[in-house]
Amino acid sequence: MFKKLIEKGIEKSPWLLHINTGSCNGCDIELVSVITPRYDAERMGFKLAGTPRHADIVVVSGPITSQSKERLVRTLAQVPDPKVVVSIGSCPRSCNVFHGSYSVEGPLDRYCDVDVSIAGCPPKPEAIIDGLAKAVEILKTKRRGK
Amino acid sequence: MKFPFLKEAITSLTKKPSTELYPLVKKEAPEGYRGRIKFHADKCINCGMCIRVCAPDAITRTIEKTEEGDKITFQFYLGQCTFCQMCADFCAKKAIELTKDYSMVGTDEEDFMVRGTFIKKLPPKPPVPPAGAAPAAAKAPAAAPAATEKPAEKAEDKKEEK
Amino acid sequence: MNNILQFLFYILIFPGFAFCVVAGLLIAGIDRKLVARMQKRIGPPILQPTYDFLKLLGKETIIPRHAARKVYLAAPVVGLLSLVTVSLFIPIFNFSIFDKPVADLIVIIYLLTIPGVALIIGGSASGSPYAGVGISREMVAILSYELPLVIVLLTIGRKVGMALDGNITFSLKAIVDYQAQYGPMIAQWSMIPAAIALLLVIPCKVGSLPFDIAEAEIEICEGPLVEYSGPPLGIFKLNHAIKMFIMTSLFVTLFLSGAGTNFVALNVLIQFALAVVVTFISISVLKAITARLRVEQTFKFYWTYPTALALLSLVLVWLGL
Amino acid sequence: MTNHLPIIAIQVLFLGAFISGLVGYKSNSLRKFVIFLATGTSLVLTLMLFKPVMMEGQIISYWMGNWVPVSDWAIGIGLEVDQLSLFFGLIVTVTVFLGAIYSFKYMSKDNGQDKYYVVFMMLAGSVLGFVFTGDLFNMYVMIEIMTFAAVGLTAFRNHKAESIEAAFKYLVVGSIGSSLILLGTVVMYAQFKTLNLAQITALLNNAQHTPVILFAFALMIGGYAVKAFIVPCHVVAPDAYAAAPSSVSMLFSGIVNKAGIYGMIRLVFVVFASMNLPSMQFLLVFLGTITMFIGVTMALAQSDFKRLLAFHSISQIGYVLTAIGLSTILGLTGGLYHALNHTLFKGLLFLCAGAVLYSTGTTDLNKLGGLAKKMPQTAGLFLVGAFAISGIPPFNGFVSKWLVYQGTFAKSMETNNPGYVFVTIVALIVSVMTLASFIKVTQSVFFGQLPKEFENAEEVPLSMRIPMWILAALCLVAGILPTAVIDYLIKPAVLAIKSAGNYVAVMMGQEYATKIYTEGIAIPKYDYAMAGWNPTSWLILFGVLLIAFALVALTGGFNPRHIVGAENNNAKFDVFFSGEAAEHSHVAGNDLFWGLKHNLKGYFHFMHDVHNGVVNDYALMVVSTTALVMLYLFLLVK
Repeated sequence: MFKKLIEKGIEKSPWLLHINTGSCNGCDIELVSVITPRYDAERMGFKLAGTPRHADIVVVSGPITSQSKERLVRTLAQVPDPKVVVSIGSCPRSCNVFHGSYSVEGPLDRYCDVDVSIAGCPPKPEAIIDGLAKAVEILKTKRRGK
Repeated sequence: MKFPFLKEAITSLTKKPSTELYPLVKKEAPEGYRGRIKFHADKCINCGMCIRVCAPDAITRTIEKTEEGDKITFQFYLGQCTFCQMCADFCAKKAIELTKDYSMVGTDEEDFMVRGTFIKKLPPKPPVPPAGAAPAAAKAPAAAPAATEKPAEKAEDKKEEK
Repeated sequence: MNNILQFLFYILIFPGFAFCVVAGLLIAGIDRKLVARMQKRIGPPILQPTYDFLKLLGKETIIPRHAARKVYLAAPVVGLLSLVTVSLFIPIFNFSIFDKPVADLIVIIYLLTIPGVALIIGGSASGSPYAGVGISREMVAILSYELPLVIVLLTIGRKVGMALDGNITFSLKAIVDYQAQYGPMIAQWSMIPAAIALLLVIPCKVGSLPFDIAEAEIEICEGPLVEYSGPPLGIFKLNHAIKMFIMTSLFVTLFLSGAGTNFVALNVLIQFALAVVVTFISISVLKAITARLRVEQTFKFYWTYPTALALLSLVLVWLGL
Repeated sequence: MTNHLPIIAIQVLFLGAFISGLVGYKSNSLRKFVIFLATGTSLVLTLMLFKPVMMEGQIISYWMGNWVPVSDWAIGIGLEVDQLSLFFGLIVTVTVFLGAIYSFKYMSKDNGQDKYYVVFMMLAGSVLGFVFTGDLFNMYVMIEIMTFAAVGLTAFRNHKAESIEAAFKYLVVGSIGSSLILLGTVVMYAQFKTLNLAQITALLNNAQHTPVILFAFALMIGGYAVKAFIVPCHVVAPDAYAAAPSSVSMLFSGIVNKAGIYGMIRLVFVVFASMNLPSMQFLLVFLGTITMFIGVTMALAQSDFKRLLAFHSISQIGYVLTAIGLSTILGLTGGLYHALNHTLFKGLLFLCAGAVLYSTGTTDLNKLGGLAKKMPQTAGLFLVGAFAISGIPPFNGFVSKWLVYQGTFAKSMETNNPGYVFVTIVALIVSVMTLASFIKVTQSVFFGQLPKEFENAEEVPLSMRIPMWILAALCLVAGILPTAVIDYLIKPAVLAIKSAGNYVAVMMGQEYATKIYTEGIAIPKYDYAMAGWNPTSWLILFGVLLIAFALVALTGGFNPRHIVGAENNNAKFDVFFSGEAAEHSHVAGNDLFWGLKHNLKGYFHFMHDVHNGVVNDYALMVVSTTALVMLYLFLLVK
């Protein structure tokens, strides 16, 4: 029963950590708009956490610039299990227009397993909500698999 | 001390919230939204203009030689796309369309691929020229649409991911 | 044996641990919902804090390399224990588990500092520089609100003491008896400034928005909580929720109490309902309409407006009004 | 037999000084043995006095050389141990015993240890003599020995410039204090032709407070204010406390300023019997309130561990003085309780500071950090001390502070004087500020990141930890058994303060006393009972809750599987620093609380200017304080 309760909790209260790895801020703004009154992701329990230690879902935006690579890897390591990595926008998926640049070391899946990707440049808030919902499902299966 | 939003906060308590219940109530994207790419392989003439204008190199083209002709596959990788609509704008045949479908969520690369395949028939071998060259030249344009008819049927099996 | 069982019931179920947890999580949920509604949002379900807590129980606990392990893990539990202990001492109308007075207002105030201190010590033990900034802010916040809080309590002590036997009293039971006799404390106009001052103290005490300088998640990554994860973090969040309930419940006991009804359950319900109202007035509204203050602004605010209000009340009471 | 115990207890200490000086330079262990034996014997002897004095209510008088009073006129030097004396005597012997044990290892890195122990024992013996004596001039002699021993110990680590400087300041200001006391004693002798405290008490009981007596009184208050480091005579204390070895700082805060407080109590309550005058009460409460406030705010601004503790000593003495200034039973109980507690927790804290100094070689808050990993026991003990001094239940500081608040507020209800409410408010705020500055120490010494240079720091040896453990245990005991402490220690002492007649009767004989106190010797009533705070039941609650928590933990609430250790070299266990590599990024002590300092910067600048380190100014402060007290007494005390 205890396990079921915890699963319920995990389903209902995923906390996000947003890492910007050199994004143009388009995706960041869309992500923030998800918690505005219009979309209000808090009604599904989403909350932006301030530190990786509190997070369940890591949302990465931006191509991984060489400056941010090290920080990204370290921060990702600091998130407690179970965790899900969500890439938001085209940049972490493939570096988008920046690919091939001398200062970009993406894409993200070089450094960790990306569980869910949300495409769009930037994705619409609705798409982000869809992606996060999918991430929660994966989070649940990860918790069960443990 | 001023609390400029006190009144608004209290009055909002009794009003309906302005939140959209997105996952429950589906929502249409606004007119002109540039979402998931739809590729009409039947219209494509393999001019390659889209590839040339694509800034992030999201469009790849593979050409296989088959007996029937060149089997050409256009692949749009949504994970690399900026959704700038350049390709659609530059497409002379309007074979590329950016739909209003915004929900592009996937767990692996395949979820973000939009592909379209068509076979570009080799130009028919010039038959033994009949009496005059002029009628043959006049016939060829007429045959060309007929030649593209066939691959269009084959293009039905192009992958159209949701 | 029967006594011990009764005692255990008090501690573990009502009005101790279980009741506190349920009431605290409910109040925290209601608060979040109210704030959301005031911002024209739908807001999380009322059970959201419960879900958060359950989730955190299932997460991994990471102890950073620089942390002092034992203190780091013990701090949240100590904070929770002191809060549960406080809940035993607060009478709910005429219901109190002790016949004799065991602890008075000053004891409660000191016990209520322990969760703050536990947060500080825990954050400090985590070894993070963000926590260092956070604990300094938390400590300045404690320093800020303690002055008006103390004056408010002295005012109440004076008021009740003068009415009962001319002697000083900080006994909560005496305060409730006084209110049963003369009507709720807030009905006396000389106490209204003190009540307002206490209402202003509550948000800082529970660390809610205009004064949540210590746990500013944007600037300093939640301050003392920056390194906490999993169950200890869950217990800190629980502490936060329980503190909300206990502070508002204390306000109800100090200012809105009275004889109550003959049924304990009904009394508890009334107390809870009043606590929700107090939460709404003092926590939710402020949270919905204000932005975070800086630490020195908080300090200045508390040592001016609420202190002045509390002093006004004290002077009025001293003049016998 | 019991009559001889006090003098033996004193002499054992002085003998210890003498013998350790004689044999000490030969062998380390022999010297340690002598010191241990002397301090231990002294402790046992004072403990043996506990039963007859505290429990049976005897007052022990002893005439040196059997020079008993002749025809009601005291000529010899007398020792008189009443409950108040024994209360302070116990504080002294316990502190000295623990300090001596601590010194064995702590001082082992210094040279000249034989001299150290001589002066150490002189200090101990003089304070014990001071509290046991019944003779005004003897009081002066003892406090003079104490001052010079303290100066010598302050300068003990004379390879450091600060030590010499501090000792010089202490010498100057301390000598001024001693001279004031001496002058007061001389004037008293000129008036009464006797030096026996009991007889002066008796003679003063019927005499008018003539200007000469007030003059002497003011001089003595000024002198003892210097000895107790009461603001504004406190200025040398921080330097001295910080420069002296920690075992000596513990003695300073544990017994040296207690001696000043004892002198004050003895004078204002017993000898001059002046404390039923509201103006005297006001004087002491006023001095106490500014002492505690200025002490704690100065402590907030310090960046040296021991200086900070020194300012806290001043602040806590302010509590004691405020509480005894109330002159009610409740106030006296609170004051004496706090004096006891102050010895316990401040001793513990100074020993912790010593332990930090011993293993790292510095007490600078801006340099230290993260020592909890290297010195877990010291860190834990320090937390006990810090919580105790900040008044966090269930430690002892809470009980006594609570009594002080109750006392001041009850006084305001009694006298209808709003000023006392102000004192209550200040006392509570000071308590929070105390907590704040100890949070600062905790953060900057024991928690946070460990600087590279202290990576090899080690836990201090066992013989240094034992006194700390004992003090911590006493802190807890005094916190959870306040009723017992009050019944057996505080209550008799409070009654002794209140019954000057008894004091006279024992020393000078019952007949003499009845002759003087014609309307009968007043028998004080102890009308206070701990009601609002019952820590034992509270502790039971705490225990039950703890067990409940353990059960939850066992059944899987905190699954231990999830608690991951931090030993390997994984980035996961780095401190989160926004993704940066965890370089040394410890928030130093000076940077904490800028929000507070920023708002009160006018006050802090003023305080900074006042504590300028110029000895001339300090001497001026002491003298002008005495002058002001004198003026006050002349104008207001009738």
